[in-house]
Amino acid sequence: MASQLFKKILVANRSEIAVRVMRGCKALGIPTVAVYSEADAHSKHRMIADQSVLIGPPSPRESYLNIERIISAARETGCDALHPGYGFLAENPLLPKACKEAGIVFIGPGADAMRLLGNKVESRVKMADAGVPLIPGMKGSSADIAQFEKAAESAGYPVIIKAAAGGGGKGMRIVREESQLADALAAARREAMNAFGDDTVYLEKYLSDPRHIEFQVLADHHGHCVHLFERECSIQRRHQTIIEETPSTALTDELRARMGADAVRVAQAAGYTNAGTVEFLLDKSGKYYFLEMNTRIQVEHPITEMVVGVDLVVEQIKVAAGLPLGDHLKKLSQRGHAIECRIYAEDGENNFMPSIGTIVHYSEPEGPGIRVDSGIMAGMDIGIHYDPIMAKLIVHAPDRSTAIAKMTDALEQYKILGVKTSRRFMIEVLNHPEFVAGRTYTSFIDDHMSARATGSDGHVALAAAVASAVAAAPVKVSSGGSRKSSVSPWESVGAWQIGDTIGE
Amino acid sequence: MASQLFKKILVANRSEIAVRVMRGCKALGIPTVAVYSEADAHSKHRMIADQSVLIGPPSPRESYLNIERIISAARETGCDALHPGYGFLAENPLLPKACKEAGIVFIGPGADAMRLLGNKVESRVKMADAGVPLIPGMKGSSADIAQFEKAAESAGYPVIIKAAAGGGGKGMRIVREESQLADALAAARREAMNAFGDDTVYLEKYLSDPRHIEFQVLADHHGHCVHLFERECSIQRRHQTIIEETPSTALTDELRARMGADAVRVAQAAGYTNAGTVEFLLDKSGKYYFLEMNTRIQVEHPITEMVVGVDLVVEQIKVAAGLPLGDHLKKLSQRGHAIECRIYAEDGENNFMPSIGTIVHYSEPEGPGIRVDSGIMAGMDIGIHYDPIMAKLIVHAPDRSTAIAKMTDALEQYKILGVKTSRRFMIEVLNHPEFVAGRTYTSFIDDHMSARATGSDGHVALAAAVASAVAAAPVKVSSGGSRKSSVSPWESVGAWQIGDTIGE
Amino acid sequence: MNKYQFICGSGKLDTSVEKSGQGWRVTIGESVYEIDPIHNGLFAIANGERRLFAAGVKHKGIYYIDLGRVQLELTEASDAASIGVADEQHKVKDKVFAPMPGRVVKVLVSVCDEVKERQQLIIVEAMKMENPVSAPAAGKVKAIHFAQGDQVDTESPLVELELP
Amino acid sequence: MNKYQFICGSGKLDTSVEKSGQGWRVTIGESVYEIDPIHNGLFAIANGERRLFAAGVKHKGIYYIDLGRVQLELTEASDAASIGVADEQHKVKDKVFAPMPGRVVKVLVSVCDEVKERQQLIIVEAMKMENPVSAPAAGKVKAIHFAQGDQVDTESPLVELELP
Repeated sequence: MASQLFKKILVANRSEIAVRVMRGCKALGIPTVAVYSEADAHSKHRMIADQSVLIGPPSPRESYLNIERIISAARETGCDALHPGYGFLAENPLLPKACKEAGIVFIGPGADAMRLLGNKVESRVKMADAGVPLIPGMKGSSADIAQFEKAAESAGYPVIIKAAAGGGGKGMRIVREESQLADALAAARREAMNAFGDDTVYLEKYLSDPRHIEFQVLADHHGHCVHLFERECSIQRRHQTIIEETPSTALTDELRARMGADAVRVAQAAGYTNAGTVEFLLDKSGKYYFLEMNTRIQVEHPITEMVVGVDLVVEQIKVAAGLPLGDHLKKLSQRGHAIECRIYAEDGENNFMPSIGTIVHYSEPEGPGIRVDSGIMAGMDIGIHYDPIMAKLIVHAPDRSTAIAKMTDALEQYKILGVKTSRRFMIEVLNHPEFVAGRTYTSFIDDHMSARATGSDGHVALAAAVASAVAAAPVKVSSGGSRKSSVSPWESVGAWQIGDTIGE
Repeated sequence: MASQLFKKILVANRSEIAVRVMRGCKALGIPTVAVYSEADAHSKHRMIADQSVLIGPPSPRESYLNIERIISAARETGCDALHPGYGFLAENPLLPKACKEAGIVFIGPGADAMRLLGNKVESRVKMADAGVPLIPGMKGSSADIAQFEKAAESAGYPVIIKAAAGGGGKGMRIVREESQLADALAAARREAMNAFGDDTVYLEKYLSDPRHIEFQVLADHHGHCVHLFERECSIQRRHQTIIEETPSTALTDELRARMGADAVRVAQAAGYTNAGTVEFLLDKSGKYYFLEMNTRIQVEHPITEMVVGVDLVVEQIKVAAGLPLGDHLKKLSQRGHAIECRIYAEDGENNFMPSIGTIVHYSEPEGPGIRVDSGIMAGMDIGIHYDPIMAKLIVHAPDRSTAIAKMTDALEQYKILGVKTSRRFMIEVLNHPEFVAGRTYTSFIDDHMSARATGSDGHVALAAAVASAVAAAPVKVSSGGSRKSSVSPWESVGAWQIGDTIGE
Repeated sequence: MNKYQFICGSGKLDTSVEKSGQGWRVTIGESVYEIDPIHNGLFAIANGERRLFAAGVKHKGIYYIDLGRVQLELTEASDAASIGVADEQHKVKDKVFAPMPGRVVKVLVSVCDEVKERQQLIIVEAMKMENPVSAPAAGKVKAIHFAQGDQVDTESPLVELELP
Repeated sequence: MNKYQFICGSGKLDTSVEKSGQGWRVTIGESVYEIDPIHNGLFAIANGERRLFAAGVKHKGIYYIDLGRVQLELTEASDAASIGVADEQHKVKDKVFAPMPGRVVKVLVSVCDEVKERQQLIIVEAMKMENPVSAPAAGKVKAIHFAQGDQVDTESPLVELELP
């Protein structure tokens, strides 16, 4: 049975993705081990693991990026497999290498495929050879600014600078004229170094208003590779998606089939195994270009799971255990429409400025077709050490307009207090006539959302009314018992336990 | 767009099904009106509705069964449609009749089809004519015990007495020998009168160890009728299911196709529209018999939604609005495996004795493929007035063994304190070797679960450790501010707000 | 350090609690449990390598504890008397109570009947179901306080038995 | 009946609260809100026909309120001074603070520079992102208290401006 796949799996990550991976392990009956930094002693991913190991101080370099410490945690606890999640070490080829040396199965691609695809420069060359369409730009990187200037001129401004080791918008800069090039190059290198420990960057033509379309692929160790259709990730701020959906409104069945076939071609050209994502840009004329392949489970994988009906983490584990792709992966279809909203600790009313603080209230939305993948709980501190993603809200509905209505309802139901989020901003994006019409592209937010009204005067009276009820609610302290201090959370709150008189 | 279907929908029910129906309305952008009894002023279904109307005292007869009051609530609030949920008036033909007279669309079948199918005796005759296989038994009911004795003799003991207006195990009695017949008849009549206001009962042959298999059907007002595959509801206590799953391990594709076609035949013979469920008993030889058709949305509808990928409440509303069945309903397939566990307020360790009390802690399980349809919140009182169903836990996974593991995990994650439930009992059923092997039938619990050990000695020390932490946690009362009583829930609890000293 | 004595069923357990980081260290005999309160009654427990997610709440003197698979109710020995909880072994078995408020739909025994342990005595209807009330021990029916049709609560005994 | 005065942004609101059933009736001007506490900071609000589900919590003197689409933070006027919250219209705009602790990766202005409202002054890296810190109003840079590479918190001003 399934429980024989692995004895125990170490999840080398934190927050929502660590929690989600552990749920996949549980569904296969496999015990899990969490690793955590000193800042995460009270984190949700630690709480739900069967075991946990402290791996170091808050700084990622000394904890979640510390390969040696993570491998030894896996050894100490008797793990025979390791899942990297996304971010941190997920796309660092040294991790699968270290796993191999330690006799631990890495749940992800091999180090060679990861190294190739992780280098955006090398992989461009490889994919050009495989006949996959590419955006015009530099063939390789360079330390010389003159090379960048030349390439920019030949591709034509605007151009974009990207980190070779990059992803998620970090180390990325759009350059609209030559005078900005030097500054942008320096900033991109600095960010790339901070984010990936590697400041190699390259340059491409910047497409105007493209859609970002990616294909999920899954490849086993027996030569089978399938794609699980597309995700559209066009709604971006800071070059990072905040709303994803599938199916894309831009794809015809014919275009979907061609792009899917190219996605499989990319994976096969790279000798890829396990789950991965092939990213394309799609321009207005229906031409598409290979952007990069992400060699990890993606933040937005749940929308594929809901529409295609697979559990990608379960499939990752099965592939890593050496099983061939199951029959259910050979007759895949898309059913209904799914949308994901990323819940970051950031202020949607103030330029997405990161927000830190304590979560003083937390309650999740619920209902059919609503899924929350979260890494937080009431009482947690959101600090400065890690990526500000707190949770992902995913809805699935029969069609796109129902999915939009359901997501709107779910975002309104979702209560998070103490740190700021972009919930209101995302509700407004989802209900913007251009979004409803399916006309999404990567500059959507800049073009359509910058002039939005953010007033809330109509709500202040309502808020004051609720605050009054909060202020008026008296404490009920336990009356009996020998220990006057024994008041459980329950005894101090609750609609049915309010005293007869108010305050003073 | 979808929001044009109805102006406003009144949900003539309470608890989890009222909540779930309202979620379906929200997904279509339709505002909802809750009705509630005096006992339900703080109920969840009232809280999430856009409007609510008090319809009477706690007694169902004076509130949720009061057609006149419900219709006038719909009129007062400007509703143009009404959804009955399940139970209460859901299968009472007087409700669609009253709706029609008031110019309100009833979201369910027509009164005639409902009346026919609601009468188990008449519908048996009709379905016999339509060529649907039936269990041997009485052709009609009778007030005369001699008729029951005669029918029992001809069918052969054991026999079963059922309420003509029945469903859900109420007014049902198995009779193994003639000497028990009179008592059983009286008890069944009494229960039927209490539950349905009609004490008509009839008698059938009792099949030994059958499986209970039902088919979901959906029929529009344009002559289209489809089935959405089966649900197996064999795990029963008190003749009422507590665990349901789909697909059934007992059906081959061929048998599934035959039964599905017969289900559609039943619906068509009855002139049925909207969502309904055709119930069959399946014996060990693969023979199946029509049992009854339920003319409502079923408690267990979510497992169909997860495996077939439809939203049945959304489809019900569309059908009621006069739309033809959508194209997505014409190419249906089953994907993965779903299980539902019903969370009743009853003691799984003590013969499923109903349990009343206040819910002093409530936290729901979460994760991919886990769905909770609940009608409760922390702080609610579970009283004696209504059916003790509190929530339904549904999981969806690629295959049956993964679904069992996921449900086990979800039941363990699900925390409900203050009233008893059968969570532990259900975990043990799900992991019983006979269940794992798929050998389920209606007497499964009697045969396999009666000798289970229910000790918990190994857990007492753990429980005492947690209790110690509860006892030791001091209150932190707000220190500042002008109002000494202003302590929010937050300020008295939380891992990060514990004082420095303990107790006394 | 705080010390508690808890009663669970027929057993008693002594615990001692001290603060440990942001949570508690509880010692019971040889076993040590590290307990982190999370929020709103949820706790993470570590006992050696084992970790568990639990819920615990005190309500009207009873500690309700959910350990995932098993739910238990405990009382503090010092509270037990005042809130009317007796040790299991001393529980009075000669009075039979309804499990919940409801209506008597059938009385199955008469005064002076000899009854066996678990024999059904009375059927109470509540929550739309018929719930049998059984004898907690073998004995002889001494008194029946309600008749068919009566509304009953959980406070007054339905039946009194004379135990052998 | 209790009376409160709340500050939200630049506005002030007077409310009066009285008990109503199991919840509260709040009056603000002509409007009446019926508020039912549910549990753990959740509230159901009715204002005439409208119903709304909200969350509200007081934490360190601030009332955090979630109304579904909109989240707001309020303070009681009587608390405002003691917890250091000033009315919006009197907010000091001549000191610029970091929005969160982090590291200065770039200083974009020099002392004596004239800056426009919203002009970027300093870039602080935190949470793996570069976050620009902008001028709250037009003015002249009077002092810069941190240099590239410095760790900064949210308590000490990064930049001081001379407002016209």
